[in-house]
Amino acid sequence: MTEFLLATAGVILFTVAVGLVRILGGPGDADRLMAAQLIGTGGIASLLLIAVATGAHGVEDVALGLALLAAFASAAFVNSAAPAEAPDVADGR
Amino acid sequence: MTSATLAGLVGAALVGLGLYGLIANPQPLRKILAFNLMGSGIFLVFGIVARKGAAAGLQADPVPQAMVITGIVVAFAASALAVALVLRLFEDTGQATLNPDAWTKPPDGGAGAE
Amino acid sequence: MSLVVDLFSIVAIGAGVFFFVAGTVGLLRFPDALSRLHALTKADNLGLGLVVLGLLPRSESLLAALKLVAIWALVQLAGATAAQLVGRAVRRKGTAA
Amino acid sequence: MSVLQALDIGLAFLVFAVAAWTIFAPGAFAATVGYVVYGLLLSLVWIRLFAVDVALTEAAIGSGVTGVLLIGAAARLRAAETAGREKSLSGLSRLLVAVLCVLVALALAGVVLLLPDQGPSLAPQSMQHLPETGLGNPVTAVLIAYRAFDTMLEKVVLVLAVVGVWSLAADRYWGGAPGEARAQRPEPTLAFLAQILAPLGILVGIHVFWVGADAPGGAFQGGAILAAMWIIVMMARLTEAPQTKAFWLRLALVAGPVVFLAAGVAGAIFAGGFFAYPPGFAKPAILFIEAFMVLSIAVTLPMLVAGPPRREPRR
Repeated sequence: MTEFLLATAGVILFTVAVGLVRILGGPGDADRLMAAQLIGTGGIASLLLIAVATGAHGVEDVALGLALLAAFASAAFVNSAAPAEAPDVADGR
Repeated sequence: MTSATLAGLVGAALVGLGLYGLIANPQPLRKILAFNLMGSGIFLVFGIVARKGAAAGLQADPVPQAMVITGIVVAFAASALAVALVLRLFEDTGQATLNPDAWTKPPDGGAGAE
Repeated sequence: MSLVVDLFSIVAIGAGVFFFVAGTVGLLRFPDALSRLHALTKADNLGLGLVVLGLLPRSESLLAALKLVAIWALVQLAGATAAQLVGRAVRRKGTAA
Repeated sequence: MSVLQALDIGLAFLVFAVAAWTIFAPGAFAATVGYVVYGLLLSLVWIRLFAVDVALTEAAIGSGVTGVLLIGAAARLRAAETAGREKSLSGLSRLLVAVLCVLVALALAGVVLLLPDQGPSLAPQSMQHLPETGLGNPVTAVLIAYRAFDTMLEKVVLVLAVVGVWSLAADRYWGGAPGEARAQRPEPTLAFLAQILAPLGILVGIHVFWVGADAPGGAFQGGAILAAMWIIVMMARLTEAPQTKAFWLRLALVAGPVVFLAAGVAGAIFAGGFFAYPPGFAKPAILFIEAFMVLSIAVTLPMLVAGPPRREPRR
């Protein structure tokens, strides 16, 4: 069973890696932000699988912290990019 | 090769990568990224010292772990100060470059009309 | 009993992996940012949900199990809102350009 | 074992590849997103080293809060991506730098390979005195008891960083609030996210702090999660950033180090040593100090992310 959990963690990490190759390169910022989202879900899944397989304790809290912060990259981007991009602000000056 | 040694080798490689980025990347923000990368590489090398100090029923020596935790927080504080400096430079000159020749050009309005 | 639990875990986690793979395939194949966003945030969240489901019977305590469910719920929330935020940014850029 | 080894090698390769991306990516924004991904992968590596406390710190601060800081900066500096204005290194010096860095990395790798399998360890001593602190988590014991002085000074560093950031403000803004001068419309999706996330996150943050006495967690990690919640509430414009001259804010910033230092001095008077805790009373004292540290961290990190004051102070 341990091997199965580790192998699935490996497969998920591999799909994350393939996805990263595709989206980190862009073309747009949206694609790149998806990378943060992708590693959020895939990373948490493999984190939990590895923790159960290797018997590391207290890992749920690490995953919980990561899950809480999963949307922060996108939020920070929207927050900082909005004033420069929104047409009404750009034209208003 | 144990997983600890492997992690240590990754740490060594990260230090090399970070050092290269710190020297070769001209943009200040990229330098901050590279510096953080280098720092985390050092933390990892220290982390395997912790892992190799597993004893007394613990899976890793707690003293290096505590120091790495302290280090991560201090690295964040330093990054925040550095980012604030870069943003201030950008506000004053309209550029975010360490090349003083570029500062003399008039701000191109990138910062808005502050 | 443990065989049943193992079987349950294998089926659920295996299905979860399938959705992760499906999400990545969507990421690779879909032509524009919005549909890639769709593939990513739907399939991967389902995949994580199934992995969590498969790990539930193995958790050490009720609190740990509750945390696992909370993790999934939070990632669901993050995926949904991030998709909204990024999607809107894409659209705004599209009309402004 | 072999599956685990394969997984470790795969993970190591992935970490290295993402790190290389953050260095060599064509644009600053792409590099920054790469750094966020890298931070999350690092917490996986820390789990593999069985350093769960560090993994939690890396997840909350290294990836989460640093990610907000750097992505915010990268998005704002977008207008300043000055291709051609930079003094780039010539090809030859680039090569020399690369050689130097490879040598440094190789030397470090050599040190790593030469390490003995069973290194020197302070783990036995840490465990031996653990009952005296009343704690169950040796990492917390190192942070707040054995090496308390380090941790206290580190809190001082955080305060100094805030002073440094604030002092970058223009004179007329001194004492005012950080953030953009113009009130922006709140993004409804972001407000929705913050409204649900913040209560849950506050719960998790306090939980992480509380279990830190006996399990992975502690003041840094719990405080960082609380800080992240304040950051998301401010980003969603559900609340304004406070004026930097506000007395409560300044009090909260220094509460952690001040209480810590006071406890250290009290130890010198009552327990026979600077930062010594009275026997039998160690755990309550530690939790008391930690509670103020959580408060200070939860206030300091958002102030560092928010940056210098950008508005004139209101009366």
